[in-house]
Amino acid sequence: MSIAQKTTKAPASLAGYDREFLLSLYERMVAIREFEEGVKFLFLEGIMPGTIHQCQGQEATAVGVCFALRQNDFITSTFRGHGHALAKGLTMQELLDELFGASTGCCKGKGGSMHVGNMDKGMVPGIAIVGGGIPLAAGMALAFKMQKTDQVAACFFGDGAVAEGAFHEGINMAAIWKLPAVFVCENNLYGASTHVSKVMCDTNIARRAAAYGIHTQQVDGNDVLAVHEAAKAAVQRCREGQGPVLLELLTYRRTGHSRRDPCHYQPKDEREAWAMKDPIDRFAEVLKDGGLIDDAELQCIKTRVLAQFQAAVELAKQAPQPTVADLTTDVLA
Amino acid sequence: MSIAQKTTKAPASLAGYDREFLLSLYERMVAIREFEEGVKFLFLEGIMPGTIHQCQGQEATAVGVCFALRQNDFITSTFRGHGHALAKGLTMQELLDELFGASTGCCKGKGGSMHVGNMDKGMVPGIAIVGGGIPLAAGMALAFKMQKTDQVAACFFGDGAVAEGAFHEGINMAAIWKLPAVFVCENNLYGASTHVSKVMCDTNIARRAAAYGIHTQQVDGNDVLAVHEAAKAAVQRCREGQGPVLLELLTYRRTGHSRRDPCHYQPKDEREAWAMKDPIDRFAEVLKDGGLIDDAELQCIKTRVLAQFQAAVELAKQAPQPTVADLTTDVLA
Amino acid sequence: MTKRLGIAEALREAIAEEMERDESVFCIGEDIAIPGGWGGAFTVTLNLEQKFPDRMLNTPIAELGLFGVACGAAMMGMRPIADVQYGDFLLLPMDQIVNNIAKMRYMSGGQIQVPMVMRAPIGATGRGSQHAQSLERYFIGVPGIKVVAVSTAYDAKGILKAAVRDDNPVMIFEHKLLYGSKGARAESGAVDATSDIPEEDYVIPLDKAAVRREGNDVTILGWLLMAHFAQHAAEQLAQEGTSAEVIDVRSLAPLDMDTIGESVKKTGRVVIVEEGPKTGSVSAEIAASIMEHFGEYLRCPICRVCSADVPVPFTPVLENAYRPDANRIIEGVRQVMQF
Amino acid sequence: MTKRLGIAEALREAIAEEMERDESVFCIGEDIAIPGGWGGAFTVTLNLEQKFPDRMLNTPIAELGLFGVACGAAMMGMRPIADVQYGDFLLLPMDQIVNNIAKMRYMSGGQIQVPMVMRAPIGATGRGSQHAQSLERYFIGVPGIKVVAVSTAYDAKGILKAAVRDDNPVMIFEHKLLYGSKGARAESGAVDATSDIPEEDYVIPLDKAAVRREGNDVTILGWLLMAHFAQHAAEQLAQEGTSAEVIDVRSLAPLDMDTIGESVKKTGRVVIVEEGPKTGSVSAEIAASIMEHFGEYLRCPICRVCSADVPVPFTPVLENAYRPDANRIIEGVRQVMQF
Ligand SMILES: Cc1ncc(C[n+]2csc(CCOP(=O)(O)OP(=O)(O)O)c2C)c(N)n1
Ligand SMILES: Cc1ncc(C[n+]2csc(CCOP(=O)(O)OP(=O)(O)O)c2C)c(N)n1
Ligand SMILES: [Mg+2]
Ligand SMILES: [Mg+2]
Repeated sequence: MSIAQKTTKAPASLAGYDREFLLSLYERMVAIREFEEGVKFLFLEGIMPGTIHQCQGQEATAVGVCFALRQNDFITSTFRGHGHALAKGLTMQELLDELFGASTGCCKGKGGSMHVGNMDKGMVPGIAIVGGGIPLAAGMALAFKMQKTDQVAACFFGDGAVAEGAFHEGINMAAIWKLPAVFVCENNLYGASTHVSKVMCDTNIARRAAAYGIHTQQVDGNDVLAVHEAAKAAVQRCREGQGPVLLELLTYRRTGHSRRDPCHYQPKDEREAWAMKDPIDRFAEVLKDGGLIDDAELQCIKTRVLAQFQAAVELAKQAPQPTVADLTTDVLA
Repeated sequence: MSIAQKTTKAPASLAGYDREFLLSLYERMVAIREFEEGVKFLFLEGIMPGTIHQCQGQEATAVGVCFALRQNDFITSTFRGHGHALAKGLTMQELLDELFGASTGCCKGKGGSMHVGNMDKGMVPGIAIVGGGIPLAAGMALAFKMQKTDQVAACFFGDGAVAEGAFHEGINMAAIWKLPAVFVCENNLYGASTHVSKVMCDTNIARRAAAYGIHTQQVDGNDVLAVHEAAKAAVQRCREGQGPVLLELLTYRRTGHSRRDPCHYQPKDEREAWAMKDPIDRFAEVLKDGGLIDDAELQCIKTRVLAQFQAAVELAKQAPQPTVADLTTDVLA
Repeated sequence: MTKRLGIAEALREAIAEEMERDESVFCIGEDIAIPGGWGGAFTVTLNLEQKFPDRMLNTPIAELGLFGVACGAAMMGMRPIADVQYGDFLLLPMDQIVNNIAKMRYMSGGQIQVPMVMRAPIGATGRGSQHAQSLERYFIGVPGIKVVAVSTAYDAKGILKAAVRDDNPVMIFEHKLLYGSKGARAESGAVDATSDIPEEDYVIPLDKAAVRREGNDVTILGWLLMAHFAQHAAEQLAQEGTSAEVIDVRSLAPLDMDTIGESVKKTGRVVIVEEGPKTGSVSAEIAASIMEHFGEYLRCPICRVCSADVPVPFTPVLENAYRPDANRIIEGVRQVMQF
Repeated sequence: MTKRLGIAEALREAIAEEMERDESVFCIGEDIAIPGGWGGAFTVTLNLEQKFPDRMLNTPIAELGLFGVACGAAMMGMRPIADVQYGDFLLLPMDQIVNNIAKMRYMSGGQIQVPMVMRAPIGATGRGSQHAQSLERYFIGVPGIKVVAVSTAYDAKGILKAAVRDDNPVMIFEHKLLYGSKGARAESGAVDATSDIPEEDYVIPLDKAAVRREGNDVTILGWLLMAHFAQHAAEQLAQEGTSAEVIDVRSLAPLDMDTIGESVKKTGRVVIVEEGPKTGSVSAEIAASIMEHFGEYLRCPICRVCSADVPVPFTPVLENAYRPDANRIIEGVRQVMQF
């Protein structure tokens, strides 16, 4: 299997998964990719307000984790939340409406790209303060524990967040109280333009987190099945009351940090090596090798997703904008 | 040697030390103890304003570390800084004057018990925000490194500070930049009334700190020579540019957290076990066993120290108080 | 039937009753519930762990984390009461308070509510610069949170209860010299703030000032310790024939401009008293708002009696000079009485 | 000889010249000096690492730590310039700023100085609630630090230089829409703040307001983006026959009450414009201070034109409603012109 050779570990086996589920994983990753590519285009065209932080290349982390969660489990996300949102079940429409600042957006246009979320679908609006979601997720998990539900809080953050005090304080509290929280560190090697090796002596984040006395695991973050299995196991531990887990998902950002960043700080050979490990291409190969799909069907998925996206864009462009009266609502209950 | 049996490790050997130095270590510990006991009495009498946080039982950490430093090396301290101050060379007089709020105090009476310091003697006024001195010490060490001096910053803090984001952020920066800082964690088992085991899963702080990629060592903090040797080695590493060191000094607070705290949260047997490991009594035994001192001389040291203290108290009571005009000075340069 | 309680005791009762009433209420903070400890820094939660062993969470010393945790729990339907031992430490969780706790509702387009209470003791009390600040100024300008200050035991109980039941984040400022903490935690310089507390459940609205003394010549506005000092000043002023109305502002955000306005319309003269540096004070906002809304009734400029623009000094002689007292209030009143 | 520079370029020049002049000056912040990066979030430090490889410190994402580190270094004789990518993140190092940086001198009885510069971009710019706040309000009430705001490239250069040379901690607020950042970091909605910058070294005092336009009828006070909008408003008002004096307040703490006072004495009418919620604003302090010092010259209550008391909304229609503009300033002026 040509793809497997390029990765450090062989991809998880397909055994035990049903085809429909596997294809849904795949389709969701494609949806995220096409959403991001389309949004980037809209943004560069100048149609879309604000700034954007995108996740091309990191689709497997969002999908692998969120597909291990129930709707009433919650995720927290960051400024880079489009992928997490789509993976957790938010629609392209409610996201695009939000990005266009429409009152039909998931946060009525008040949130914007960095703060997408939908509580009914188990996603807290993105926390754009690096690390800021970590104590929050611990607190959500604390609520679940006190309420004696078996819900789980999964908290997405990047390698850059590990340096923040919030990481330290939040993980420690989750650890000592054995809270049902899965801390998902998407280690894409960079915090903005800064390489992880510049900001920590030992760049193994799983090892760092283990010092808090919690279970940790480093996973190939571009292998959606590997991510999914690790996430399932982590969620299971949480539901059983065994305390929090930190998953370090090794991945790579194939797009700019934000807006029009040309990523000159990413060495060319590094970019190319990671391009070969693209999570969508890899999973397509796995599915094909497993005889579960062929090129035509793959194309068909992409076409379907693109059509969804285009339809949503058209609606979003027409979607109603808030009126000035909305400025002062939603401040206090 | 009866005392040695009560400790986990045998005390460091006296070989290689000259008598005068050893007696000065001892005398300084006694000075701290008597200072604290005397201040406690003054405080309970109601003569002294404010609040106090004292260090009876922890004299070996302050003295062991500070005697490994030069005058132009700096320490940062906490709300519990009397012992650090005396160890670093501040006089009883300037401290007492400060505690009495006199303008002759080391901080002109503006600092108070929680903020004693004297820059000429290499002590930053205590930082009373738990953990707040840790990034500060890293920054001081950064200055030394940039200025290419061989000075060292030693940073005292407690076990409780380990949970603060400031610990995490400060130690990490010192680690990645290989700064000449010695982080001295006085692990006295309690942060205020909270036992360490309630706030961290693995209570080995040296191990926690090692995750930052720095050299760490756990030391019997009630053995002044063990502390001193570890501190000397740490300072040496710093001066040689090998980066920061964290020393975890295992000790115990034999007095209240502050003011009139009766310490009901410290189990009686724990208190008693630690009383047997008192750093001053232990060192006295070591010195006696080594034939360096006898009971009469020990008594003589105590008498001398007490006389100093009493004389200083008398002066402090008469020391000039600031006038209202001083309220608005020293705000800006 | 009533009983006489101090603020610490009144808060303790309020917390216990609210925890009894609603099991989503819990307490979180450092040293709040350690057997043999002091029930937080000022005895407010003393012994509550005996009654509510699972709902009194002792945290590590990690204020940013603990406020974030409280926020997350509140978002999921709990009603945390977060305690910070000294208000000064609120500067550590500032990001969680301003960026998450206060904004979560707005930036989610109204999806989320964060029904949490934050309790913070303030005031200069002989401890030096880092355990003494008046922190109200940092929070009144943060949309999305309510800010109140309690100066009597009666208010403390009713306001804490209202805060717990409110669906918004509420910051309650308390004053170390008003707690009436006892035993090892007693404060020198303490001022009596005890009240007769009724048996029955009651709440006090979070947006109402309280007229503590009626008068016609001048309106003195204050809160916490300064509300007491303002009353002392008013008593003395009465002897010189000046009739001062004293209002305990209590609700710092939102301000009760109705109650304040009524008084200003009557007196036309205002003195605002605040512990804390004058520049950037809450008094600035109150003064600016009064001018905006009731400027036409003002006979003279509003006088602010605040602390000097300095950190809090340790030594008692300077700390006393830092903290406004009845004499300085009287001076302020005399100044506006010249008009 | 002069050259035309934007604020980002002017700051960059100032930093480079000060680093050249004094080797104790260094920069510290996130992403400030990564080859191939953007020179901080807004290009201010672009390429400076080429010239000063040892004095451009890229930090981990750890604001509390980095401000603490800068403070420690400053205490030991260095002169750090600390960069926070967005002002909003100042809430994380708040403790280091307020409890250490600002107080170190006072609580040490004058032994210590902390000559550090803190640079923070602010302003609502299409990014949503957590990258948009106006943070000035949190710092003017902190004794021990100076607070300035720069609205032109000329000022930016001279004020940054003065700040570096000052022996006190100085917080400089900059506005994202005024930087004139170029390339990938250009901002939509940017306003021209370029100036002709002389070749020679110059500094601008940290405690002086600047009269941007003279006028007789009304004094409009603003800073940062609002100083520009105030000028736009004044131009339009001139056409309706209202002569507005526009003052760029610049030094927010301490305030230049002399310059402001001169104008108030002349016009008797004041409008203060501020981006940021009205409650607890810097405008409140300015209004209260003007009333205190120049109350007798006021013909009418001071009008504050500020943002609504809400977090910053993302969607442009609401963000624009949040941010005061020339029209709202004109409305404010018309209101005071009725007196
Ligand atoms: C507290 C804080 N500091 C700085 C920033 C600016 N910033 C936004 S994203 C980012 C890098 C984050 O890196 P990482 O956590 O690895 O996430 P990634 O961008 O790689 O997904 C920075 C520095 C921020 N948003 N919050
Ligand atoms: C940021 C902060 N939080 C809380 C406190 C209140 N407080 C003062 S001392 C203390 C306990 C500190 O414990 P530790 O660090 O172990 O030092 P020790 O008292 O044992 O010397 C606490 C919680 C504080 N001063 N600063
Ligand atoms: Mg990253
Ligand atoms: Mg301790």
